[in-house]
Amino acid sequence: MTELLPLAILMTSLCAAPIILAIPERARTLRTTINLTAATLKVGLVAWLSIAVAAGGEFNLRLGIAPGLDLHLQADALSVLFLALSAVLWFLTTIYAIGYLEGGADRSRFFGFFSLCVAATVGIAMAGNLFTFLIFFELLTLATWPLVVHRGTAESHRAGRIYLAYTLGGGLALTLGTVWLYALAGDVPFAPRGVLGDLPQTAPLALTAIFVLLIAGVGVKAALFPLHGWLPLSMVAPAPVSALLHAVAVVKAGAFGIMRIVYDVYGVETVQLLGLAAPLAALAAVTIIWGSVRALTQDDLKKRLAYSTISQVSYITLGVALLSPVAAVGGLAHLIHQGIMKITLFLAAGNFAEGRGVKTVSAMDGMGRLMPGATIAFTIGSLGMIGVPPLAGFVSKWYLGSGGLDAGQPMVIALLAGSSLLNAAYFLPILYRAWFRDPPEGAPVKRRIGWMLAVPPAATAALILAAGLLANAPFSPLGWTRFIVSLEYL
Amino acid sequence: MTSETMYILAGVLLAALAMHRLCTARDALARILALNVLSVGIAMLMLLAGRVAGVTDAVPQAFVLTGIVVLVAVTAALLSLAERISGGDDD
Amino acid sequence: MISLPLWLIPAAPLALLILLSLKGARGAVRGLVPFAPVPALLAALADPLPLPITLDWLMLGTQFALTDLAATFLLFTSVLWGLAGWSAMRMLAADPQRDRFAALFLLAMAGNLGLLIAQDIVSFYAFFAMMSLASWGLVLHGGGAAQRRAGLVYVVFAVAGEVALFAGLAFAAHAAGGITLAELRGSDVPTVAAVLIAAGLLVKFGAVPLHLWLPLAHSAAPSPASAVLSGAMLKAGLFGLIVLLPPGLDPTPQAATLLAAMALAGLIVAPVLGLIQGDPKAVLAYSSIGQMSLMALGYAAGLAAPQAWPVIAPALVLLATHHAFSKAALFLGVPVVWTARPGMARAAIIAALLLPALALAGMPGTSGWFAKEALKSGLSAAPAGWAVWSGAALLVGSFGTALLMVRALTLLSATPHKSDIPVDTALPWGAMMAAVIVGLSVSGLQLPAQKPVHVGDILPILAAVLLAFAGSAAFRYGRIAFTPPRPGEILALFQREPAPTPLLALPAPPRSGRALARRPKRRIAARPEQGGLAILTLAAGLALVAFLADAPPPIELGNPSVDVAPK
Amino acid sequence: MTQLFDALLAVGIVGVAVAALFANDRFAAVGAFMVMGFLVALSWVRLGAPDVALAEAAIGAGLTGALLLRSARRLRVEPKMCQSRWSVAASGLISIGFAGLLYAAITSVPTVPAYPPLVAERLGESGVSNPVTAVLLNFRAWDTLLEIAVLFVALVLVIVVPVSRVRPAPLGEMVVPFAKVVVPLSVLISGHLLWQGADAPGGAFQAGAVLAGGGLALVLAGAMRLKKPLQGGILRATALSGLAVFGAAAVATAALTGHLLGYPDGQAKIWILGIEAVLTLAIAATLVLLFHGSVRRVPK
Amino acid sequence: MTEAYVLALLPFLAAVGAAATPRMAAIWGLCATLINLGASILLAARILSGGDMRADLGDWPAPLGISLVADGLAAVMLSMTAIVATAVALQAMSWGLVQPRGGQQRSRLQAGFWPLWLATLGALNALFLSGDLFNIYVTFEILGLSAVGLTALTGSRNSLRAAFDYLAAGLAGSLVFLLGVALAYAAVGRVDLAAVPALVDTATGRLALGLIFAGLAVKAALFPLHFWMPAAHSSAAPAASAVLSALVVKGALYLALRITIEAGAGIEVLRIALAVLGAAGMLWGSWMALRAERLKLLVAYSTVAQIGLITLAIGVADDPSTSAMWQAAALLMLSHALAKAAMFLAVGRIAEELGHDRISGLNRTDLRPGVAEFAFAIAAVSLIGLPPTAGFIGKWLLIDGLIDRGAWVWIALLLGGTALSAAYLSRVVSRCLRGGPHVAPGARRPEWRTGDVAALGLATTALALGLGSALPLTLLNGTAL
Repeated sequence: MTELLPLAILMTSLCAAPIILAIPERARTLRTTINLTAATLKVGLVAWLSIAVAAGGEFNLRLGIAPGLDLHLQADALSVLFLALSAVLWFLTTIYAIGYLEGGADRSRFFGFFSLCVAATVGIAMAGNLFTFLIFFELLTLATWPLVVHRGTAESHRAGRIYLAYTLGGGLALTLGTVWLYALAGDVPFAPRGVLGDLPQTAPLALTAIFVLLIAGVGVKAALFPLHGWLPLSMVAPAPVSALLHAVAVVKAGAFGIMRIVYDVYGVETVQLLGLAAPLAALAAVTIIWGSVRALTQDDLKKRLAYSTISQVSYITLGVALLSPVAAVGGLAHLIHQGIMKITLFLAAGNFAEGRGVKTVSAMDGMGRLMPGATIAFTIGSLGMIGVPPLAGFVSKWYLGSGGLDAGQPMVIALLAGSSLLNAAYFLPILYRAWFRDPPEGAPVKRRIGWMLAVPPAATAALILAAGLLANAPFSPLGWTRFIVSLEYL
Repeated sequence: MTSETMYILAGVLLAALAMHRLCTARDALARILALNVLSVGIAMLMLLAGRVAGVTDAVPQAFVLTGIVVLVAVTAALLSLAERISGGDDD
Repeated sequence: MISLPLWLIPAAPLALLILLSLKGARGAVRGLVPFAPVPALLAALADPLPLPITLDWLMLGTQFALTDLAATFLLFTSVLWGLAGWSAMRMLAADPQRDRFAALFLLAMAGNLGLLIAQDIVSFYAFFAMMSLASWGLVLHGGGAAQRRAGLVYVVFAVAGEVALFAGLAFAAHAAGGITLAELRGSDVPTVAAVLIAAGLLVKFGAVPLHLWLPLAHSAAPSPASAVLSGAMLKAGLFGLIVLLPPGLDPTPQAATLLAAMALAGLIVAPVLGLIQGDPKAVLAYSSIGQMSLMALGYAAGLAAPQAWPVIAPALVLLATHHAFSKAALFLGVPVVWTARPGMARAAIIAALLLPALALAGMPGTSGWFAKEALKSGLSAAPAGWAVWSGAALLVGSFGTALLMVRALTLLSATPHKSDIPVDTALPWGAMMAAVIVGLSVSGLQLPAQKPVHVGDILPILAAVLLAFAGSAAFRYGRIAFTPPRPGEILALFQREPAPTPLLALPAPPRSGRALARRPKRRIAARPEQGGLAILTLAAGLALVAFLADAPPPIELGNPSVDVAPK
Repeated sequence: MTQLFDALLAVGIVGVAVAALFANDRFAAVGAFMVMGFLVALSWVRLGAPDVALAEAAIGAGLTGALLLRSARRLRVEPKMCQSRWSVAASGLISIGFAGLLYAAITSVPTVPAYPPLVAERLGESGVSNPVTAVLLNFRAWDTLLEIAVLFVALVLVIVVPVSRVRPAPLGEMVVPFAKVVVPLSVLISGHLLWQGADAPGGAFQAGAVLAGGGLALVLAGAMRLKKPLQGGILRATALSGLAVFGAAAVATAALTGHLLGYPDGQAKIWILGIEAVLTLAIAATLVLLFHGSVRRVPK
Repeated sequence: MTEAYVLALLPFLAAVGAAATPRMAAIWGLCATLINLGASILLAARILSGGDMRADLGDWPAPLGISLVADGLAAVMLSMTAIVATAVALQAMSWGLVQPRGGQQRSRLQAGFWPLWLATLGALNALFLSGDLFNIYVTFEILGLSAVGLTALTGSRNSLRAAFDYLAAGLAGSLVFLLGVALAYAAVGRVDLAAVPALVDTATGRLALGLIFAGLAVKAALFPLHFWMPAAHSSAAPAASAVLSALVVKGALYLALRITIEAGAGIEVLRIALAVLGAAGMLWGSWMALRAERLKLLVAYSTVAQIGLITLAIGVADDPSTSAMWQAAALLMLSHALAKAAMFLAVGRIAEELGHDRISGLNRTDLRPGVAEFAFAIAAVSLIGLPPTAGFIGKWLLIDGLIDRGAWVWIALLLGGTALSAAYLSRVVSRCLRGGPHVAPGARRPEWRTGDVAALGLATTALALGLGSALPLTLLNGTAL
């Protein structure tokens, strides 16, 4: 029974999706019930799985597709890390989305694809080989698209088109890389410290090319520097979408993919041998700075957050690319930390838009007085992003910095410092406006923010605090990532 | 030059002329005619291909016979369609 | 004696902060703000000092301990925060944003108190950052253009300082192989780490030229906030230097020289720039720069002559304590002056303020004098070259401070009456004055040996007073008009007239791909004969290709280097 | 002498074909086409393929010619558009090249047909002595079944694409005497062709075509009225019966012998004749219907 | 081989029945389709368990007689046809029932559709089973004629014109094919498929193959010879379009694949020529689809592109005797058939609801997106070849083989084609995802119809087929080489 846990986790959202899609628009209660049941169930199952994996359990499920091609679900420590993130945040965001879309149109479609997205994310988390990863990765692309264009405006359609162009293009690169690797190595399962055997010696050039293709493929979703153009545009989507998907699921899927490729396909030694880490790290560094610089000039709140995401997600890549255990801990922990921080920011931003119609930074004046709860959550998120201790962001930055030094790359410190400065430069003005400016004359439209909108950001803000304050506690994100890294680097 | 060679030449020429007509004619009837001529040319070639020592193979004969019947059916269909198109009025 | 768990020191203000989020409890919390540092005060006074504690689960593993040094700092810090809190709550009693102020005040307090007991890098840094960033809100509180500007400058410096500190600590921790301060002190801190840490701390310290934020912030913040900024938070920088970068076994002459140069610059710059300010709080701020420069000088001497450090350190602590109390008394006095209309009452208050002012100037018999004497004896242990000018520096310091005090009190006495400030802000000030007075007698006892009073000790003060009179007479009778410069020193040059800087406009959206969808109409198969031609051509082509292809050749698709052998 | 005759015939065929293809006048072209068909039939008789020759004369030249003549009047003449000379030249060149290629290919290898010995060997088992009929209805009866299916589909197509024109008036009294002669004659000839098909040139297709000629005469004389296209009628039922019976026979043979279209031992001739008889009628009916077309009444 | 007999004969008999009794045509059609489905599944199962099967019709062995050959490839094609046929039949029933036009028109459509459609089915089955080139020629004629009939069924001027062009081009193609058969006969003296390997040895034989491929290119609407196709496929009735696009062209593609498998390494040159044409077709079709203004035309051009892709797959496949790359082509055919049929059925429903099929007018404000649009989207996923569809697996196998050979140019072309297909299909899907301001509050939602079920079912099958690719691949693996 327990062996089927991964499948069950996948199915909670995969099965929910078509059911929700088929539910008539009017059946609000039914839809909400299914949504919440599935989300709750998934959190429970993921908790169960985490405990089982921590106890050393192994989960493998296979389905043959073609000779040499298996659909393979597995659950290892790294899977659990991502799973836990998506399950918990899915739960919170579902609550939020139900509140957010109250009275909106096409909710069945929205929640159907929403569930499908989570299914894809979960699938990515539990993919046991590159092929399975690819399948769920593409599924994620497809399932997200309807959410990006959900509003149906010309702008959102444009964003959707560009999103699709980027992600499908990335998908092609990933596919090519995957096929190539399969052609060279046969099945490519994910296993700690790589699976390529003596290929690095026999076919170094091909492996390098494949690495570039794979990274380009997942790099689109991870919004690595030249491939990041879709992310700010897709912010036209409703807030929960931006929150869960663009802050967490999609970009994290990309980052997670980079981890898998570096750690579990190539292995640290091979990456080092082929000299691929330094370019990747450089790319991540450029992205970190570039995203922040671009964020500075954005007046649209969500766009600013989006550019910030671009910058922050590359921390993860950086942590992976530095090839030092400590940096890896930082990168992996940032996977979680950035997720909860950015989702807090987006949910709060959604509340600003919903409650007061505020969508731009310049309209944030006095928001702290108008919507103190959301603003506090936003503040915590921003400070976390800047890396102010004792919030979650500090922990990852600290580990990244130490890891950079471990790897003999003191420039990482400079990078982190520069990035933190830039983070402060684009977040603090928002906080300043929100807290220290007077609200504009002529009270803006005020709409009631129900508990469904208020609680999730508060909860994630609390998580930010907890993840930072209790970083050293067992089962904290940091603790879990240390566990993972101990497996990858021996 | 044997008789067979002459007939082969005739067949080849029929086919080629018909092809040429098909490539230059716009008129429906001319095209249908060209297709029929092409078919005759091919039938000629097929019969001659099966001719060894003055005897014509029975199987290609059957092929040609079938071909003729098929072609008349298709021609009828083509003409019917062409007439309908020329008929002017539309639904 | 009650054994106090150390975590209670930062936890107390944080607990109040959490209570503040409950609407019903706000009134009570406002009343409790002055008592938030009580646990800290108790811990500082406890004998024996509370035991160190380790909280492994907290952050990256946290250790708290209260050293003797920290206890001294904690003493004046807690007193200052408590009285300033009292004052602030009185002064802002009618302010609609008082709860925001209270929250940030508590947060900064927690940070300031917490960093004194932190025994690991991470929590030290966390508390330090908490204090710095929360103070941003204190500076911004007034909401005017000056506050905005000061806030901007403050936050830029603070964040830059934080980042430098973070980077330095990261380097240091990597070199030390651990994050406890003990490990840090036990290792060789790399130069780059030391420089970065020092830079981060010196920003907070207000050392020239990293002081630019200081006058702006002090004059913009509400007076109680200025009191803690100047009295307590600047000292956190000093504390950090002493704790993180204590002078080691070997002298580090370059660092010492650099720091001494900065200190001397501060001693000169502070009075020069301070005198021309029009705002009494700005003048007081410049005097803080001067005083901090003295401490920097002491620390530099310690770096130059580590063997003298055991002598210098207590002197620095004494100087810090003295400055904290005196400066806080002056700042807290500012709103009290405002409550009084010009007249006897105001004169009395100004007269009372003379006491901390004279103490700051080093009037013999005051705590200032004792502190300076202690410092002087410390400096005497410095390398030979130093003695020549360190004495002069101290003289200049005293002279400058005295000038600044005169200027400050003069300006203060001329400030307009503000009726919206409650009269009872005088109570915390009174308490502060009492602490200063107690300090006058107590501080002297701590010195190992009584020092004789030299004439030279009073001379700078007298000279300053005379010069001030002469100056004011010259201005009055010479009809010299003097407009105080805009605050901000060189930063003022960069300030544009229309203050609010608009955010950049959104970039133009990228081109859309719609053009693809448009096309002219075309009839399909309009020319059927072309289809026939196509068929013929292709058939002939394929036939020819096939006909001419001799034996089946081995065909290589794509890459010619890969040979595909036909089977 | 024979060679000269063959040469003349070949030249004649090509010449008439050129006329058929390139004549400006439609009726002349169709006429030339019919002449070409008869010449080709003649040549095939020369080549020892009388079955095919018969079929070409009756169906290829006769019926197709009749169909083309029918349509020649009805089809709108496409307005002439100036052809690009280049495309004409290209087409000509390619055609010439293609012809050369074909000629080279077909004469480059001596053909060794695999069939004659096999046919000779198996003819005895086939139940008929005319090898062409044996191939058509026994050895490769599946081809023939599908061929009937082609006719069937063409019929359906012609029915579902009704032509919007008033029903053609019968040619009337003038044709009746002609029909009186032709119809019985066609019945007779087709019966003969059908019967002799087993042993000598002839068979269902030729017989059907001849019968269809008679039928057309009847139709043109107005003696036979075709009902509404969809509602059936004897003619339609007959036309459909061809595929139905052939298919049913195939099912029956499969049931009897386990081989689709494998006639039971010794009964091949009966089966073949039976099928041919039905096919003759069906083919005739189909061809008549194909000629007549499906007419949609234009509402007045 | 009973199943094979049923497959080959039953549709024709049912067609006659449907033509003879127009009122019961739909019942004939449905019954025949369902039996056909059952028979094809049984046949596939039998081949899976017992290997290839072969039957000499009338017990006359080839080359004199005609053999029916049922191997894995044939079984896959037959099953594909049967599945699509079932969906099409379902859709056609609803289409016939709800057609808004008058009763007589409707009955004519019904009466015409079923015999033609059943004949198409029969011809396809016969084609897939046939082991003789001349026999295949005859099946092509049935196929061509009935397909033309389906095109012309609606009776609109456009469809008639398209039908005429279709038939004329198809006939020309058939004749070229027949010429090829004649030359093949001239070269080796026989015309059964088993003679194909021998054809390679002589110039005449190769020329014959060249002509046969040229004929097939016309029938399959391969790139420069696709001129007749978009008009035909876009002007036919939805169910008919589905058949034409999904199945009819597959006949020719199947045969091309079959011949390349039989001919083996000997016709590399021809194969490469095919691959080049395929690549060109892929790009051209995609380009035209990108610019199409009408939905049906877009889908039809997408067929041009997909045919190009499949031809490319056939062309670049390694020598089939040594490599299994050709299976990619078969899988692509399968995937395309299911997806394209679903797409046309969906387009039919969309056009029915909207009253037109202009792409720019897809986002109407008074109509919510319906099931058909969803089905279209899923079908689009399959067509693009995104995982986990069968199209993806097909492309995977193809790229896998090409990588082994280092044929990067082809890979680039393939990926480019994929990207283009995503581009033009997303044009439509994006409009189907209308919402917000594009939908009025009281907008109605299209009702469920049988056609929706058919489209959705097919689309889902296409999607799920990727996960179940093991089944067709196992079947294909057994195909004799």
